[in-house]
Amino acid sequence: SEPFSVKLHEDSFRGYKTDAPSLDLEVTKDGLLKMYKQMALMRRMEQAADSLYRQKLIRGFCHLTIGQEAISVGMEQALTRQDNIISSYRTHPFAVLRGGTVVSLLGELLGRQCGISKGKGGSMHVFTESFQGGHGIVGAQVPLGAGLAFAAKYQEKPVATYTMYGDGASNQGQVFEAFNMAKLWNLPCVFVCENNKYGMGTSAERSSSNTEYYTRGDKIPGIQANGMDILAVVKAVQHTKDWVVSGNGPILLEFVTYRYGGHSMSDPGTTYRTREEVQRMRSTQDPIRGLQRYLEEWGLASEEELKRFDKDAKAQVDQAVEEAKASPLPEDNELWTDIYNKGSEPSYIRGREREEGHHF
Amino acid sequence: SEPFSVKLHEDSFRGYKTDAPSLDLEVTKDGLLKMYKQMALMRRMEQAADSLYRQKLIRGFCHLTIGQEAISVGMEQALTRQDNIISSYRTHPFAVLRGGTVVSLLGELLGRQCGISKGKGGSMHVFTESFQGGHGIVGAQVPLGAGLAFAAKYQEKPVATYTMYGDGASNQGQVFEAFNMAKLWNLPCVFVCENNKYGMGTSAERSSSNTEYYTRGDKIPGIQANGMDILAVVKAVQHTKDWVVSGNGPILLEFVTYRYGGHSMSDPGTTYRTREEVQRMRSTQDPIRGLQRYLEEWGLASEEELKRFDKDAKAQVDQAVEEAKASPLPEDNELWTDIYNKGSEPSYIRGREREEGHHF
Amino acid sequence: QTVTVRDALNSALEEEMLRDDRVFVIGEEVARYNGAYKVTKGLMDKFGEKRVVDTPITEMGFAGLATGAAFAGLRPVCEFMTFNFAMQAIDQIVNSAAKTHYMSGGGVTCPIVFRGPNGAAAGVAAQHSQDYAAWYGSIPGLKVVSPWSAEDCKGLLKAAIRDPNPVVFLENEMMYGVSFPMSEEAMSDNFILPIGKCKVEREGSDVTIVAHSLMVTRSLDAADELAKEGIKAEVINLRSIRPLDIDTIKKSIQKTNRLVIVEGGFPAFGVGSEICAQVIESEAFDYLDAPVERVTGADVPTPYAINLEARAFPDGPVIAKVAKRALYRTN
Amino acid sequence: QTVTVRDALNSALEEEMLRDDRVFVIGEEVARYNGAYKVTKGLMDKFGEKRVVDTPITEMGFAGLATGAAFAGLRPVCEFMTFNFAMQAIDQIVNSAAKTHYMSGGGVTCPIVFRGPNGAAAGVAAQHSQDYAAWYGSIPGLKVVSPWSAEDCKGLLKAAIRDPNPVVFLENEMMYGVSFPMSEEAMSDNFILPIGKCKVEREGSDVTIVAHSLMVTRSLDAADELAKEGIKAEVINLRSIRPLDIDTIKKSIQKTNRLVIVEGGFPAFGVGSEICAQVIESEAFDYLDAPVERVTGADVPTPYAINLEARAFPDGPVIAKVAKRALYRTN
Ligand SMILES: Cc1ncc(C[n+]2csc(CCOP(=O)(O)OP(=O)(O)O)c2C)c(N)n1
Ligand SMILES: Cc1ncc(C[n+]2csc(CCOP(=O)(O)OP(=O)(O)O)c2C)c(N)n1
Ligand SMILES: [Mg+2]
Ligand SMILES: [Mg+2]
Repeated sequence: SEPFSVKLHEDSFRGYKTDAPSLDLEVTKDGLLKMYKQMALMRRMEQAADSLYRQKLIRGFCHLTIGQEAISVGMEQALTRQDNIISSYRTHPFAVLRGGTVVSLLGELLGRQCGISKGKGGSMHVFTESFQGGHGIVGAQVPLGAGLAFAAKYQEKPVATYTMYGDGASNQGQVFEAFNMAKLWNLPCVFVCENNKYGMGTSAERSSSNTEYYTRGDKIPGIQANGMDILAVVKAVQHTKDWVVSGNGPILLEFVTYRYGGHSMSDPGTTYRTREEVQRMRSTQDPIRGLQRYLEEWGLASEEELKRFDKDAKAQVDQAVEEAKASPLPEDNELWTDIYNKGSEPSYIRGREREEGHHF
Repeated sequence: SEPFSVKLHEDSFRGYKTDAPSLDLEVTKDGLLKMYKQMALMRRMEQAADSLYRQKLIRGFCHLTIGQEAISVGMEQALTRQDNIISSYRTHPFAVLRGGTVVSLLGELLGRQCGISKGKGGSMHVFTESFQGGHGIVGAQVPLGAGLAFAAKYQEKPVATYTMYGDGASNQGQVFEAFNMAKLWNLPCVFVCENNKYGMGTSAERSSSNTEYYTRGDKIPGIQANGMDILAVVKAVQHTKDWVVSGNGPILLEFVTYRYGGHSMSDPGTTYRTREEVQRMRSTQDPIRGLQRYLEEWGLASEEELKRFDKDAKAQVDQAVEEAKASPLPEDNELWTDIYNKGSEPSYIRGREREEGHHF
Repeated sequence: QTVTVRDALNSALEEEMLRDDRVFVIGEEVARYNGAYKVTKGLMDKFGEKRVVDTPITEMGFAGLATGAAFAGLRPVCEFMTFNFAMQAIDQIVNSAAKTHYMSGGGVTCPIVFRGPNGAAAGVAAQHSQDYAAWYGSIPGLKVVSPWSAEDCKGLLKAAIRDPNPVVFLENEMMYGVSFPMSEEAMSDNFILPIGKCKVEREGSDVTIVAHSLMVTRSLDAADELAKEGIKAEVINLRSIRPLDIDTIKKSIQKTNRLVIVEGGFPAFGVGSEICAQVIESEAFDYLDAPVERVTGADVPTPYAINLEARAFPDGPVIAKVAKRALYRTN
Repeated sequence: QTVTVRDALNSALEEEMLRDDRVFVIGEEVARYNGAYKVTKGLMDKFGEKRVVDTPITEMGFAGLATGAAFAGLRPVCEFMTFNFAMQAIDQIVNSAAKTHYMSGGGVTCPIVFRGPNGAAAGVAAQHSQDYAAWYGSIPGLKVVSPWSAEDCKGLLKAAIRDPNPVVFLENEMMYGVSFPMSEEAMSDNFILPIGKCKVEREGSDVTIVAHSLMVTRSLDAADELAKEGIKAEVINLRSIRPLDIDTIKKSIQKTNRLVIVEGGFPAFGVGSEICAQVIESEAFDYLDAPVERVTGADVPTPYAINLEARAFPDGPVIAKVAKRALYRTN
């Protein structure tokens, strides 16, 4: 469909040591509808995960992105599969959008053969060719991301690496170490802080002496963008990709966003913030409803059409749940594989006692 | 002797998010002479260490402070023994000035009983009641120092903690972690960067994307001071102590200084910088000669008197060398003690094989 | 009276904080959130935010800060949300906390407790499941405790807090909710267990099973199973990893002539390896009627899928099987 | 032809960098300074600063960066100035490098070498002297190499660089300057030694001495001393810590019936403990005519003073003494 220009809300961006992106964005009807559908699908998928967890079919930790969908979907819209994204453990949508499927994602949460990591990684550890995980140690993914950018520069690939972390993670020392190396070596890395206001039960103000995360790169410029408005996300990503691919070195990008649910499934999410706060964010800032308003305002889709998309998403997820559930558990033999690369294993891996184990 | 006011050089300080200290400093003749003598003594002591190392009487690593004496001596002048100083491995003068003796310091380098750590720590690990070491892992002392400040605040003691690190160390993530906690919790901590331009063979520009170390605390204000002018050091320390003790929270203090020698004894120190650079610093910036110029200008001491102080320092160090050399090696039994606090040891500590070891 | 492991830990903290105002708790989510696993529940309300300190997510930083505070005479209890995250801080624990007393010739003292859950929880996969007992256990200057029961937790945590040395205190998330009977004595304010002593949890004459933490439960399960076949297993709860109470183990071997060591960590260079070596190089060697057996976590990164995970950690049946092998009772 | 360990390492790096332009070296002072211990000497001149990268002092950061680069298909050789400093980065080595292949179901591959001197050098005291062989050796997903001779260094470093898995390569500062004869074959560009195999450095029939790294030298010293008394010691150079070549050790025990394990690390939960346990739980148990003996670093933080330091690490005489004890030849 035809591209057309829209004007973003004037509060969409702030800049630090650089100009904020312009408020003009080129969009297409198809692109907008696609993003709507993707956000609807991601939310449904996360809701399904929520309910599978409550049915005790998902184990351990499970961190949902409900409320933050504009970020993954908007980023995917603005990037190519050659670009890299790496993040922590709140990453289900990235894996699906960048090469996975809802079935493979839910299958992973269920620990099944069809899982995107063959059931070996679980909720926190999902990967695709263009989404490098999926990491459980807060902050550790940031130097890893700088390394992806280092490799891209080394290999002279004109791609951007988006290295993501939370407001809580932003205080980890290795984040600053990565900033420093990226700036020294002019790496094509966008450091993305998903500021959803809390790291577990700790509000940003209590964890971070500076809560303007886009200004924490010292000599690295930064952009703050409204992470609840998917168009602002798209624009900010286009802008920062352009920045790093043009050889300007690293840049910081803070998305101001909000998680509706608890930190993980064991956290009700209401002891350290008020229910009113959550309710207010849901009703005034929701990224899906926000895009709906744009679509309706611009006459690109009617409420009924959008409802139908929602229904389609639900149906797709429901079916994916069934497919994933139907997938068997991994074969027992999978205990021993993928520890070392095929063909390079030690001759023997020991099990729980000397007679258990596996010979290669 | 009578206090009088002097005016510091106008380039002595720079401020970040705070005013630079005023250029007025109150001094006394006695105070100035004392600092002269201490700097002379420290330099002689380090020169003695250098020669003992060359005689193979000192083993392993030995990091000298020659060229940087204004910092330790100036800090000691401006602080009390209740204040804390903690630093890394280039710290011989602190240990002597804050409770140790030249004999105990040299004895430690020689690994003797009279050593300040009983010969167990060596050059990098020297401690006194008011100097908390003496740490070998670059950067690790910075959170430790924040902890000393935390304890002072917890115990409501009106003291300052000076937490020191180098230009190279400044890029360690835990330095930023400590900054963040100190700012969040308003700790009475002065973070001191001894910027001597190099971390081993790496110049500041190659290690640090921002070489204005006093500006790297984000929301923490900072002061830069000329670390080659002992009067600027004294003033900067008075100013920052006052700042933290008055409850203003942490502050950064960068001393711009220079090491004349190599990083450690195995580094000639001339492969990554020119001989001319070193020579120029020695001849134009030397802190001892700088204080000498003040003293002569103000008519407080003649060249002959100062020469006599130098000779006294030499004599004192020569004698300390003899005393330290005369001290025996630790008793073999010291292998087992001071691992755990007396009375709380395990019943047995194993040696190299099952029949070696020690019963408590 | 029964008490959960969680509550026992909580009482130990509360009692020691009441007893000594130098004791404070520091870590992620310990204060307002009441602890990620609620071990510190209520402490902030009782002692205020001065003594129960929420930190940013900066393990290396706050472990170092707590260590510095210990140098200055406070008695920090530094909580790691899990010991997996303490790996980021391990340099501070080993190089700053454990070694400084020695390096300073006894001048600097470091009375600190590093505590938190260690080893695998259920379904948390490879990065959140490691057991660090052997790593910390190898470090001179540290004491390392791995309690099992509520009594262990109460008595050993109090001992750890009072100890003038750095102590690594390895809890287990899967034990937090488990209840144990507690004696009158163990309920008292002054109940202290000595660090460095095992406890024989079940007496037996046929085979000695040594375990720590959650694996004591699994070993008792095995002992129950063995009892059905008339085999009397002695189950020893190690309690302390460093020092290691090898004497109690050797005494048991003199009686049973068989040793099975059970742990939840990786097999190589583990707790079982060390106990085996110490037994072998001692006079107990002569009492052994069968090779020492080790039952451990499998030598694999912890898998997420439930069936694979089950095969990655010891359970009653595998322990019983190995114990029978040590008795030459395999089929 | 004799070659120093340092030069052997240097050639291995140079040859692999010539062979594969994905290989690059990263670490502190590796480029312009030519390496703190000159292992990377000349590489920057030959390959430029793109492929020989000086880092700031940020171990966790550059180890993570190198790991990320490996995820992206490069083949980083990440130098730690010493492995003591790698403790700050150990989370990246263990949780990011070693476990990601498994956690991703084989999707992510991490071909990286972490190398640098391990264990004690002379006179560097407690914080700079630790031996990490057992720690890394316990981690599934890693391979861990601890070479001794110039030939080991050349062949194993090349193998490590070509290995598709993360490899921890533990050098020893005191060996860098030591010269060894090198065969024509070992001098060639394509000389690769298999990771996971021991080498019998000296054959003997009376007692087996197993050692790694510098301790191979000390064990050969002991063997010389023993030979004077007519005792023929077989000395096995372990070369690889993970996988551990237990078969070669067992074969030797079948001949000698006696085992002494020598290492420079702390005794508890060490390399010796694991070898002892694996021997005991195998059929080799039956061949042993004496308890397995471990000679290790003393269980103390490394002291600075020369006399204390000497008593903290194994030397020829103590190894010989223990070997004789294993032969019941003690006075
Ligand atoms: C090193 C480390 N410390 C602690 C944790 C436990 N933890 C997991 S998520 C989390 C909060 C992170 O908050 P933030 O970075 O804001 O991300 P968000 O969950 O809000 O997306 C914590 C403390 C961990 N996984 N790793
Ligand atoms: C964590 C760690 N990494 C590396 C080293 C090795 N090292 C010792 S001193 C040093 C340079 C430090 O430079 P700087 O902080 O500027 O202090 P300076 O030596 O100039 O006083 C290095 C790399 C170490 N001791 N610890
Ligand atoms: Mg957050
Ligand atoms: Mg420096």
